[in-house]
Amino acid sequence: MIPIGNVIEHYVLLASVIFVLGAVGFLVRRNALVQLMSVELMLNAVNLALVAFNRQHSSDMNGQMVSFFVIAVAAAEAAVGLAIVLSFYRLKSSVFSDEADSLRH
Amino acid sequence: MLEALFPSDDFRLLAIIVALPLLGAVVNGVFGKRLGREAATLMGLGTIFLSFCLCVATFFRLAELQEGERAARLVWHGWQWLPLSPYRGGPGDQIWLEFALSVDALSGAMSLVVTGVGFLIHLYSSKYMQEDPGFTRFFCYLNLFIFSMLVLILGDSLPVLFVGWEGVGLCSYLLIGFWYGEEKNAAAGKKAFITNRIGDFGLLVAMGLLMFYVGALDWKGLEAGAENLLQPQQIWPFGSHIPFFDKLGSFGEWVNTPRAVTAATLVGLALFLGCAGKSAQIPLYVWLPDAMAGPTPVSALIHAATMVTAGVYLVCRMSFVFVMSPAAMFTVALIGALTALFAAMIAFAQNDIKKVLAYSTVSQLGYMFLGVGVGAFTAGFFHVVTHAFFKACLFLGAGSVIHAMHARIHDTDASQDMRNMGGLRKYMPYTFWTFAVSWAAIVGFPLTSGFFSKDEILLKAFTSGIASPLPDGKVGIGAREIEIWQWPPWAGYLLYGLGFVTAVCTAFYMTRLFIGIFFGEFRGWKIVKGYKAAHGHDDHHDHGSHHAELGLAIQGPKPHESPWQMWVPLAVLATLAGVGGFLNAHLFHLHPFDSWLEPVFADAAKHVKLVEGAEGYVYPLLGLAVLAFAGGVGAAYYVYVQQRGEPAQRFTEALPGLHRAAEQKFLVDELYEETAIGSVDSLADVAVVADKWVVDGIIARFTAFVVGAAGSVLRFLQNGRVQAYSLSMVVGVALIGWMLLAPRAEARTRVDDEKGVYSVTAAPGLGYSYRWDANGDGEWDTKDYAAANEISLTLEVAQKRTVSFEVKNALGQTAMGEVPLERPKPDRSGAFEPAPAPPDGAPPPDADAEQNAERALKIIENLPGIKQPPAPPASGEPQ
Amino acid sequence: MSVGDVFFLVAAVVALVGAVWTIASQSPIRSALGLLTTIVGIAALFLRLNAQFLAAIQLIVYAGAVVVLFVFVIMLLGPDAGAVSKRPARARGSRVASAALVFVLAVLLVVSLVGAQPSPTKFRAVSPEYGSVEAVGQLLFSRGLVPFELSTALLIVAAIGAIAVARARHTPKRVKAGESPTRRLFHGPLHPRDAGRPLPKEGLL
Amino acid sequence: MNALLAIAPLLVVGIGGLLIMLAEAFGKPQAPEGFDSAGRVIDAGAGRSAEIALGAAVILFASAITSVGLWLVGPETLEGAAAVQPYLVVDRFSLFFWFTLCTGGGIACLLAGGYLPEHGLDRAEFFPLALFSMVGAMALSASSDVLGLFVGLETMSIGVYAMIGLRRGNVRASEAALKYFLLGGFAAGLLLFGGALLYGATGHTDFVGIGAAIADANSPVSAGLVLGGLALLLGGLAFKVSAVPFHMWTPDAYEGAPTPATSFMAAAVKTAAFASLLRVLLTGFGDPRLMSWGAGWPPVLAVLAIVTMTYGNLVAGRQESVKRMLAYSSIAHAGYALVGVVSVMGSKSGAASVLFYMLGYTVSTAGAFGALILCGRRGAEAVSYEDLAGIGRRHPAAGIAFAFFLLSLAGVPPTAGFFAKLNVFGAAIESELYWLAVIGLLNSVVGAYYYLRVLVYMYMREPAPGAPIATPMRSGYVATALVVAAILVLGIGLLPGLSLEAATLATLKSGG
Repeated sequence: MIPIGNVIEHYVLLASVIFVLGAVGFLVRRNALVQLMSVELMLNAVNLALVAFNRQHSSDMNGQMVSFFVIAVAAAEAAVGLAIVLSFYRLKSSVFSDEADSLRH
Repeated sequence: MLEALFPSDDFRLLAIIVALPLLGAVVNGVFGKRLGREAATLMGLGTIFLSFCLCVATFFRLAELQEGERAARLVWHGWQWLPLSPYRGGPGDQIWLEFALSVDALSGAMSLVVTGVGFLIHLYSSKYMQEDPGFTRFFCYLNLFIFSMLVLILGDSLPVLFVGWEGVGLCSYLLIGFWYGEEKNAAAGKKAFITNRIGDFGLLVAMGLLMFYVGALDWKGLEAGAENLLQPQQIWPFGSHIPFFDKLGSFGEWVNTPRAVTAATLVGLALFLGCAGKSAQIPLYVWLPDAMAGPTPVSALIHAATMVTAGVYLVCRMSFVFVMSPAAMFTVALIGALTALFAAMIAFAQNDIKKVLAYSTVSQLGYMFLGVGVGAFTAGFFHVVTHAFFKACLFLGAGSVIHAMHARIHDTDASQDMRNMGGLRKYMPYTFWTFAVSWAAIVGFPLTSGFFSKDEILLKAFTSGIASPLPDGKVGIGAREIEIWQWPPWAGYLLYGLGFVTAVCTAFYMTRLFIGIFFGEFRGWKIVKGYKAAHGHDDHHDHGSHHAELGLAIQGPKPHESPWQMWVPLAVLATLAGVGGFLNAHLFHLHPFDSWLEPVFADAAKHVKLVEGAEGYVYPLLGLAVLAFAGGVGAAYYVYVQQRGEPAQRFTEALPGLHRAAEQKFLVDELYEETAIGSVDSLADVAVVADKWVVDGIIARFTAFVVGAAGSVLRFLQNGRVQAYSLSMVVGVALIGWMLLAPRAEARTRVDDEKGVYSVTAAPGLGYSYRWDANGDGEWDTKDYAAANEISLTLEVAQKRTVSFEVKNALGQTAMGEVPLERPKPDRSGAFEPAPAPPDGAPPPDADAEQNAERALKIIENLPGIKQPPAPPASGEPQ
Repeated sequence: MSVGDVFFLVAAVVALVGAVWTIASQSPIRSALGLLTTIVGIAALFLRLNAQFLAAIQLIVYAGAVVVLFVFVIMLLGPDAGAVSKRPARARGSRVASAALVFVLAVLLVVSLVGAQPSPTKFRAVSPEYGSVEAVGQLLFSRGLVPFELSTALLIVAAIGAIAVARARHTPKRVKAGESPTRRLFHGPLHPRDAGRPLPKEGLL
Repeated sequence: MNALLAIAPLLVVGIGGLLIMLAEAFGKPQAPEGFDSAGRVIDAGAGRSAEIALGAAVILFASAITSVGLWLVGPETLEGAAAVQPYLVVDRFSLFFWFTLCTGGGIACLLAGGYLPEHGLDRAEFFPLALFSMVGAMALSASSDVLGLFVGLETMSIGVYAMIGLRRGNVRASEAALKYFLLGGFAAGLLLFGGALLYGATGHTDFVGIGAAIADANSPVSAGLVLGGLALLLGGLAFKVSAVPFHMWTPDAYEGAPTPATSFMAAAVKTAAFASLLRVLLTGFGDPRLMSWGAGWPPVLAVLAIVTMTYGNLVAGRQESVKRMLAYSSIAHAGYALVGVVSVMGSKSGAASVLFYMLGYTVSTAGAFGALILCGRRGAEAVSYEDLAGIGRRHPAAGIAFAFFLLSLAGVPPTAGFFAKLNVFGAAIESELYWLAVIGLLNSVVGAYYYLRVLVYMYMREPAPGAPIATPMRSGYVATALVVAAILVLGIGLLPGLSLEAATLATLKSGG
């Protein structure tokens, strides 16, 4: 019996599920803020997968280093993303991404 | 000094010669409006004149180098331009075509003509176009034309020549449509453009064929490899046979009989299609008469003296290719002769003086092709030069006349109609005398330039022909052997006959023109009634009240002589037209022109044969030529001077028979218009209908409709919502993942039909394992999957087998693929079957390019999915 | 079941619940709280994976900064800003269905990916320094120096971008603009003699 | 020190970006938000975008020249370059792309210098954003590691999101920024998850290591993880190169963005993404089992190429807006370049053809957008076909400029576009991808239709009575940008040997 949480598969499975949940959230929700959160969920899942894989290939700490940068990028992305949402809200009084459809076809 | 500055292997002077007119064009095009007319004129004239001077310097440098039989060539290597071979690995591993310019005796002479005559015409235009609002634009185009023409002439390879070729076409198009406001001009421009495209297609095909057979496109490489063109090439049937005709017995047999020509014939005909387009030969001559809608100096420069002779130049340039194929040469000569006659006959019926000159240009171009077609390249090219002199002079003279008439009549069409002219001798003496000299040259007045050049062509048409390039007249080996087409014995009589009749006709209609313009009474005091009322009145808003009521007397200045900028070029050209013939007066054993060009055509001359006793024909044929001139001129004099000289009433009463004859003569003209032009018109109508319904309607419109409809449907997928967009991305990732993960049973086959050895390779893939059924019994050869992805097997003749294999991917999914194999029976046509492999098992002789191509085609036909070169599986080397 | 197993299970469940909460709740503020939950769960998992430093960073940066930023913006827009749309949702059923389909496909794919692995091997033991602040810091400033410096560009561009996009528009007021020599050079008349003349109809510029 | 020399082009842009940022922040506002002397509304306070544009363009061209200098020195002689690997691989491949990117970016900055003040968007923030975004693009094109790739990609993208959203008062710009941002974040997530899976499968984040681990026969990697990771990675990169079906953001973002930002996106973002795609595939996935003619990524990319070309061309033909048409045509061009990427598997000139294509495409498309900018003035942008009616006759210079770049995009000789297409299709034929070349050629024919349609409007139509008539702006910036682009387009077209030789050299040194 393999201990739970001590093999890579469990983590990959969990990370994949969170990643897919994030993707589904992005697909289903119309609220740009929630979509942004879904992207953050996906990045979190990536981090989990990276750290777990790093635990498997434990000769170096590349995976952890990558996660570190992913967190930094996620923060930067959130900042710009929220700024864009704000600017959109100022113009259309809405945060629903499907109302941004005057550009089409 | 010239040698020190410009060594002959890197003759940069050529680049300067070419660049100067371009500089003029750019400056005039960009800054013309700010520079003003004087500066633009100076720029345009100055650059061309400099270019001309440099051409003269080049010419002398060439003359220095060219001693005796040796052909000299000065080359400027520009830069690597087009890759001719695919990249193979290391740097410098690729064969490049250079953008290089070169000059030899032929192109040197031609460049002198272009820049010299070009300069004169520039000078003329500076006055002729003075009042035109598009003055600087005109000079920009004209300089651009000279630039393109020089690239065409001096290009060291076919592609460079083609750049110039397209360039002159573009300039011609721009200049024909120069007054684009008028619908007629725009239509003429379009017509020229389209007709030339057909010719360009031929030139492109020729380039492709030469690349295939010779592997080079520059003059040196082509000359070295021209022998490769002597190989048979099957042109019918396409593929191995035409399927349906198999069932038709002996007729089907006849249809399916393989027919072959030499590659040289294919290349020659394709090249000639290009030449026919540019030089207005049957059937592509139609654009040139319409092209006269452009300003008259343009007609003189582009559509008479220089651009239209580019086709003749190309035939001369590629003479070593043309003489490989007697059939192609005969086509050139015959088309030339027919065009000459045909155009001359049309010229009878024209009243517009520019139209008459246009048809005479087509006719003279036909002469040139007749000359080069019978192997008399120097004679043909000499006619190019003399024609440049006298035709430019004629056109400019006509322009001078029109200039004078237009000042009076203010109507483009009426001022060009010779029925409104007459008696202008008195008003325009300079124009008259120069026109007279040129007229004498074109009708072949003894000792003028046209007399010598035309006489030489006619003589050679009778005495000269093309011999078979190989002594036994056969080419190819074994079953592929074919006989080379030979010139029939009557070719000389036919070509000479056509040429002679044309000479008579030329003398007649040119005299008619000459008399119509300059002799008799001036008829322009009022406009001929009923003439050209077709154009709408609103065409000429700009002339306003000046617009004349037809048939009424009109006010206006008397015709006057043109300013010096216009008659000086006329005088220079007339002088050249008068005495230029002594450059090549064989009659007096004076032929510097011939000896100058001899080295260029030395290779080609080996294939030209003369009839027995050719020397003895010189004087009899000379006599005939003088007779043709005298007959034509005399007849015209009789018909037009005598008939018009007396009141028509008395003439009819006195000589009813002659009048009827004259009337009938007129009817012949009418008939000719009805039949020839009418049938062309109705043909054109049919073509228009076909074009409208088939090409435009079904092909173009339908395709456009399908494309448009697909676009319209697809664009509505783009509904502007992020959710849809992201869904599309997810679906995309899923599809990519599926394509990557799912096992893909692709296989490619290496085929060796001759030996019957086939090998099948399944596509490698990450985590793939395979099992095979190589013997086609429906059972897997091994139960387990293994890493081997290639098998090889041997088949008997006509044996079929289906090889199957199964691929398993890393996830354990499988996919099955099947490869049907069949070793074909020998090619049914038999005649072109590749030689069978030697029985002793030695490797077959190195297959030639054609067989390789056939094999490659077979491989392609057998491959499912993505193909790879049949070489070893080098597919995946990382770089 | 060891303590570690329980720890893993609890953290995994917390992360999953948080994820579902994030995407399912109607109010964005609750979604933010869901995200926070997931972040905390994943930070716990980081601890289980010997990534102490990252666990701390996760909490500080994500929970402390990103989620706070979200909450801040939501509050700025007003708590109801994202709750209801003025427009009716279009094709909601098909969106949900397609998303569900994607979910199922993805899970199947993941299961088959993981299942295709050879038999699971336990994580090897690692030294206590593994994942510590010292070790990661050492790595960041040796091997990872280049991406670290690159990320400065990232942060600068994010800062400028956020300011440039989100800064509010002031009400325009009429101000006399100064003359700039460069502007005159490139935008003014090309030549002093052209000053005040109408532009030419034709010509290069 | 040597390492700094190796990344000098990057440093020039980065430090220049800082200087520009300071200049923008501390410079005396020329026209605080409000109205300028001509009474037009100015969007922002900073002003002085004209001066700053000049600085930014100089910095970018300086970086391009530095790249050329490094090329001449020979990047392989710089030992210090090893210190920045694998996150930045300074080889001829990178230098070629750095040159291309900086040139395209420099042209875009010059365009912005003319465009922003003219259209009441006098916001100098554009330029630091462009410069730092360019740092990201350069890092992306030079990175041979998942981490470097991701950081570079995000730096580039975040800058571009902000550049699009710069015009705050405009709904379309705001929408475009929102959409591009959301989808870009989503795509980055996909890409990163792919990278994580690859790391899991191989234990490496650098692509050389990944390639070595895949090729290692002794310890087989999990094919499922590698292929899954590759799929996600390809998806992420396909988003940035705007390959169908990842393209959908492209027309909206291109249309909504201020036109200089559009030209920056078309020139820099796409080129950098192609550089990355090529490097990743060649170094990480060059194994015969992955770069296989029947399986692996070539068939996938071949399908993507076909779909992309066809879709882009079909839809571009149905647009009413020239700007949007150019956006769709940029999708089609991604398809053509993908043809070159696919032919890497069978042709030694495949990679060189992509490099050449991107160089030609970058300058042509930057020029085309520049010509579109030239055709509008004082806040009235020429956008639709109707706007351009008759402009060729009224303003020959603008008409000729536009026609020239469109002809290059359509692939008419003797322009860069012609040789770019020729090389790509030649490489496809060399790899025996005949059908791919044929479909590509058919597509170029369809493509010529909508490019020529612009010419038809410019030269053969007159504006409808009463319709606003487009007037070209008078700006030395835009003129300079167009002249630079035209010289490059024509130069590459007349001397294709030089740049093709360079592209060929560049591919030799790339990869493992």
